[in-house]
Amino acid sequence: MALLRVMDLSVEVDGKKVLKNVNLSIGVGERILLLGPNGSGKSSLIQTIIGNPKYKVVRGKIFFNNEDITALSPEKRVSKGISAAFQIPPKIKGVTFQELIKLVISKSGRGFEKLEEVINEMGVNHLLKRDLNVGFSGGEMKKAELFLLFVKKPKLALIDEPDSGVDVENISLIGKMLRKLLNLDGKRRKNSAIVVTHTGYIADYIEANRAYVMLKGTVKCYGNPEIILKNIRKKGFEECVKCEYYKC
Amino acid sequence: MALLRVMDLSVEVDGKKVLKNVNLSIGVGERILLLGPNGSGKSSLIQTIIGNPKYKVVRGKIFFNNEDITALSPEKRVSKGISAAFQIPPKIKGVTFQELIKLVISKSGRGFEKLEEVINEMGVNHLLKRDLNVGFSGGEMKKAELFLLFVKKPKLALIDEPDSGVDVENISLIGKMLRKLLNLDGKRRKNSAIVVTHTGYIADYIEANRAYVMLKGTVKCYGNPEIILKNIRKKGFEECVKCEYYKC
Amino acid sequence: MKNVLNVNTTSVEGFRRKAEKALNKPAKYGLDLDVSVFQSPKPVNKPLKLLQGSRNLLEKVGVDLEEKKRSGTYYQLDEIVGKASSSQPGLKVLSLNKAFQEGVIKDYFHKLVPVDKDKYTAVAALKGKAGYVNIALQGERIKYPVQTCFFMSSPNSVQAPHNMIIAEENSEIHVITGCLVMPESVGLHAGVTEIYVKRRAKVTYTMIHSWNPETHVRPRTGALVEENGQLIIHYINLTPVSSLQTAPEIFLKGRNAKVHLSSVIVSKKKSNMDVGGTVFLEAEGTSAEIISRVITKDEAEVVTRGEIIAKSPKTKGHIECNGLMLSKNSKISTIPVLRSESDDVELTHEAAVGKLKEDEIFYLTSKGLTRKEAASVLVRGFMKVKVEGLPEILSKQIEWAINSAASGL
Amino acid sequence: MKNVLNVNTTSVEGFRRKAEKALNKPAKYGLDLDVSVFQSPKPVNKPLKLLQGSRNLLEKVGVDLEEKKRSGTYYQLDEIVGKASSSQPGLKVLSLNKAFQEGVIKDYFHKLVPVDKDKYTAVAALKGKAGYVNIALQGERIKYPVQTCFFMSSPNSVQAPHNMIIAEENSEIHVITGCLVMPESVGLHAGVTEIYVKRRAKVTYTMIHSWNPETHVRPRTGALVEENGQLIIHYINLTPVSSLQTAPEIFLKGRNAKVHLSSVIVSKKKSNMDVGGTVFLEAEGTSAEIISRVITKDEAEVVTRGEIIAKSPKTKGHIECNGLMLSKNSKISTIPVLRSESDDVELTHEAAVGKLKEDEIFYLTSKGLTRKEAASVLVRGFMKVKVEGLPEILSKQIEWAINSAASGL
Repeated sequence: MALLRVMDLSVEVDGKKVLKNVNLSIGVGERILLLGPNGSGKSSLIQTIIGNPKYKVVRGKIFFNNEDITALSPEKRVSKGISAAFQIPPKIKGVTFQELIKLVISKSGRGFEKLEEVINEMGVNHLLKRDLNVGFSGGEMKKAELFLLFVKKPKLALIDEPDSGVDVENISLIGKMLRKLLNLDGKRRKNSAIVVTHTGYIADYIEANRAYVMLKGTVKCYGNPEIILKNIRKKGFEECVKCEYYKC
Repeated sequence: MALLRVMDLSVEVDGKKVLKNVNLSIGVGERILLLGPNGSGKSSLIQTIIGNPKYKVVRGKIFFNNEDITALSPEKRVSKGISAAFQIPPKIKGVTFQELIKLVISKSGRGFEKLEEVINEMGVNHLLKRDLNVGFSGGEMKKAELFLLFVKKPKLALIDEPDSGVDVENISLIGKMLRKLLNLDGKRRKNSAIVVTHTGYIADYIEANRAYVMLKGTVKCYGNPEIILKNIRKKGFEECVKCEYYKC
Repeated sequence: MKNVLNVNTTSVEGFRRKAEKALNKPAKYGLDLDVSVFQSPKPVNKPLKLLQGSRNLLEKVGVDLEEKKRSGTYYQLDEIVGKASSSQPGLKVLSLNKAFQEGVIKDYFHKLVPVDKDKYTAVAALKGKAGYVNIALQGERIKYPVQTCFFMSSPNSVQAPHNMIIAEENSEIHVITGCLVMPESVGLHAGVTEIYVKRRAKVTYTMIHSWNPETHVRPRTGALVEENGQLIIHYINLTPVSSLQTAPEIFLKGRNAKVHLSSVIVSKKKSNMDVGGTVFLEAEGTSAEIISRVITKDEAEVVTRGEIIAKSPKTKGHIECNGLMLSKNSKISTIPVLRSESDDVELTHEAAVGKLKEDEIFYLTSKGLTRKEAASVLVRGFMKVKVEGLPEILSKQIEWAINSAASGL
Repeated sequence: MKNVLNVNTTSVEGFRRKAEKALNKPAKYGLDLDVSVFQSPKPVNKPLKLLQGSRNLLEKVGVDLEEKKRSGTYYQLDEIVGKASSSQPGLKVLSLNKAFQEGVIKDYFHKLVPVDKDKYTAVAALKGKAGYVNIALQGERIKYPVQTCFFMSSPNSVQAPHNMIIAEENSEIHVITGCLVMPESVGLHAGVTEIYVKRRAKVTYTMIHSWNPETHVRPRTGALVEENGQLIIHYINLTPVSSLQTAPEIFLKGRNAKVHLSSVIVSKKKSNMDVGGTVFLEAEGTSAEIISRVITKDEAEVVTRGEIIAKSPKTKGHIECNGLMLSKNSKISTIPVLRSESDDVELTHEAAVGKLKEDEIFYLTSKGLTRKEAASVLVRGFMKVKVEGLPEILSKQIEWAINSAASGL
């Protein structure tokens, strides 16, 4: 069963088209990689799925659990089980990371067990009293976003470039956070996620079922993540999508 | 013969010690990796070698070609054959990348053959008319710095984190730029370089002779780059330097 | 003990003459008022009862009647000094009258705020009564704040205390001042405050004001900071006022002296406010920071000013003015002034006026908050100014005041 | 054809009366001058010879005597109109007198700059002579700039032309004005300029001034921009002056009208300058940008002002003031004003005053430049203001002027 289905989606920002006829679906327990160069529409797709009002859907639909969510507010989508970790979250002065964690937990209507333990494990302790993302390094910003996902435990996690601007030590930490978040080492069913990556470094960790390649606002092809990543590394994106085997 | 020899170097910035009793040397034609976590002193060492006046040498000496250069101005060091690519170069409004290229070439006293060809090859064409580093992406900043090194053709290149904030396509491009810069595929003698890296991604390209690991302002150990990188990836920096085999 | 006192009986005749000449001199900024309509207040009946009946209001402006975690207390009802006491040996908390009697302030009185600065200092000198004098003796670090409180209850009257804070060398003192007005009363508050920070001393001066829509407020503050001294002034106004104009003048006279001046202004209804501050960097290594956060609602109008004048080398100054407009009929102006008279300076300024940012609201809704919750989180965050060096107890007090104000927006 | 004309013979008696009443009205900003000491200039001998002898100076301020790549030329020596001609059918370049005769400006004259604004507009109206009127006809996009030049040579005189630029709907016009003074002469330049940008029209107005240390300059400029119109004013002053004060007032009256106002000021010797500009955002979607770059040397003193008043929703404004001090005896003040009278606005301001940044100098020396070369590169870079929409030919002219000024620093 498809958990999320994006059908023929075209999207505009300030009257400029950023997505064109995008089709994509992800099943329960699946993880997909979204690959593509800068400006290819990866982040636009994430923003549209989570419901950023700047991204106007001019055509097509988004279904989550077979329900049309195209017109829902972001907080409604969150309450249905979608959550996103942003590539570049805004810096918000005067609001600490800790305050936001508390708010997110209180909104989810249930407590969060072993919060302190998880805070230590994820290495976000030193960020708690700081203003949200203000002066955070690349890696700290990613960790904070992932931690908030963790608190939320969504059915579908949208994770935008968890590995960009992150150093070698933290890549593996973030990889481990992702595995835990997606329940990849547990016995229960794995969680679903769409993971955007530029670098592919994080790919090893998430055991993706498929990789989609985006170019110029649309999904060009999809297929085996390892083969596609190898091709991109060798030939670049433009060449990669010329490959006949994985046309959409 | 050692091209550069750093002897018992201690350095302060605004009265705060940033380097303590650092020893390091690099031979003609050698390339070394400088590894270590944030704040371990890697960039401080690069800044001190190139002659940043903020970095006050309070102990020890730097020799280049057996000449004591500890007290020379940056431009004198450059004229002797040292050049640096900065991790985060300043953004300078009103001065275009192109203008700086011209100035650097004119100062080197000789022309630069096939400039346009190299510009195209390095993919910095679109940066030429833009203000230096203003609005450059991580990758663009690195490319611009490396291009300026290229124009300079130094005997010793100091390259600070060429791979941080760079996406997968550009890592390989930057790797290729580095190989060309260091003459790794040519028949003549290879050029010398100190390459700082956080992530290690660039390590594959530069065929380093040794890796040095820095921690808390000093060089802790050095040895085979591959083994050291592997250890760091597995155990982190703190654990890695506990290893008995590579003590300084 | 009769606590009604008149400053002028103890000051020289010269002050009175100067003041009389300045009675028609308008202030540089702010709405011009006819000060002749305000009278000396009538005596209050049962002042203690009045105070205790206003416990909630007092708490809001940081006054703790039990004096827990306070090193001293001064309070004044209209013209009556209710209390002036210190619980610390190194700290003097005196009424102005007492301080004159003890001879401890004659070198300081009206040295920083001229009596003829404008009609408000003039009316303060001629009609004003009482005020506090807080002195931290040499080397004494007074841990808990001194709390001071001015309560206005008599209609159509002027309350104009003359206050002084003197921190001797190497001392530290925290003063928290709450000013409030009985809801029904119209009046003019025009206090004079002079602050002396000696070498290596530190003064923090926190004002939390709760006026009413009929009050006019014209405080006049001057401060002098000596070598390695540090002054923090944090001003918070959370309730509507008829008109308010204040612009402390701070002179950094000694090397490496520092000042931080911040204002958090919530302006509602038809409030007219003009809030600023001028810092003179008069010695090498001095630095100043002027921060303001202004929120307007309804038909309020606020002008924020800030002025840093660098007269010496190796000086630094930064002004930051942020305005958040929560109604389309309110008005905000920011007028920062940077002036350099030396080349080796770093003066910067940033300002932004507008409404809540859509991308921030969206971000918070994408974490599950409703738009309204997101807006409220952002408004509260907007009002928070980080003040390095403020004791925990004061930071908490301020946070509490801000949260209570934000919840009404 | 006798070109000496007096504006006032063609204007109604009302202007004269108003002007006479304002002769003692000081300007809001800047040094106050006694305007009675300046006389109408004496006639010039051999004006053309004088012009041709000043070819180098003229080039510096953007005047090309060969008129290559120019669509029209106006020049004036003291009170004499030397030339007023257009080489384009869609463009009129007239002397003010001629424009009155043709009846094309009566609806515009003194509508944006009141004749009694201050003593300088008054003296301009009473003693001033001539001026240009440049009109781009409807739908005409005039590719090359109109060059205009004011040359002062007669000592102790006042030069006060009244200029107008009118861009009819859908038209585009570029005007470049060079003002210069013979080195030996003392005088007052107090020109009035009124600019009308109609719907969807675009005007760029570039001034490059080369005064001398004895000149006083008080230009008075007003502009009105209609729906989707665009105005760019770029002011460059590169030489010392005795005193200068200017602050154009720009009214964005039509939806989505835009203005960019920038000033590059190099102030040397004992120059006293006060340079600003006020923009009124009076319609939805209007936006303004005010940029200034000030370099001071010697004992020069510069005040930069900028004011954006947002009166409508969906408006944007940005002020940026950067000051670079190259001597410790010079002075820079920045006084930006942002005022919002609507909540849906984005007003921002940034300012920085100081000396060259050590990290940037180091960076350039680490690329092989000497400290001196690095400083010179940074000074040149500091003066460059990116002005979107300025034609290449003007950008080049400005760059050339800036480079020649920077090389003297």
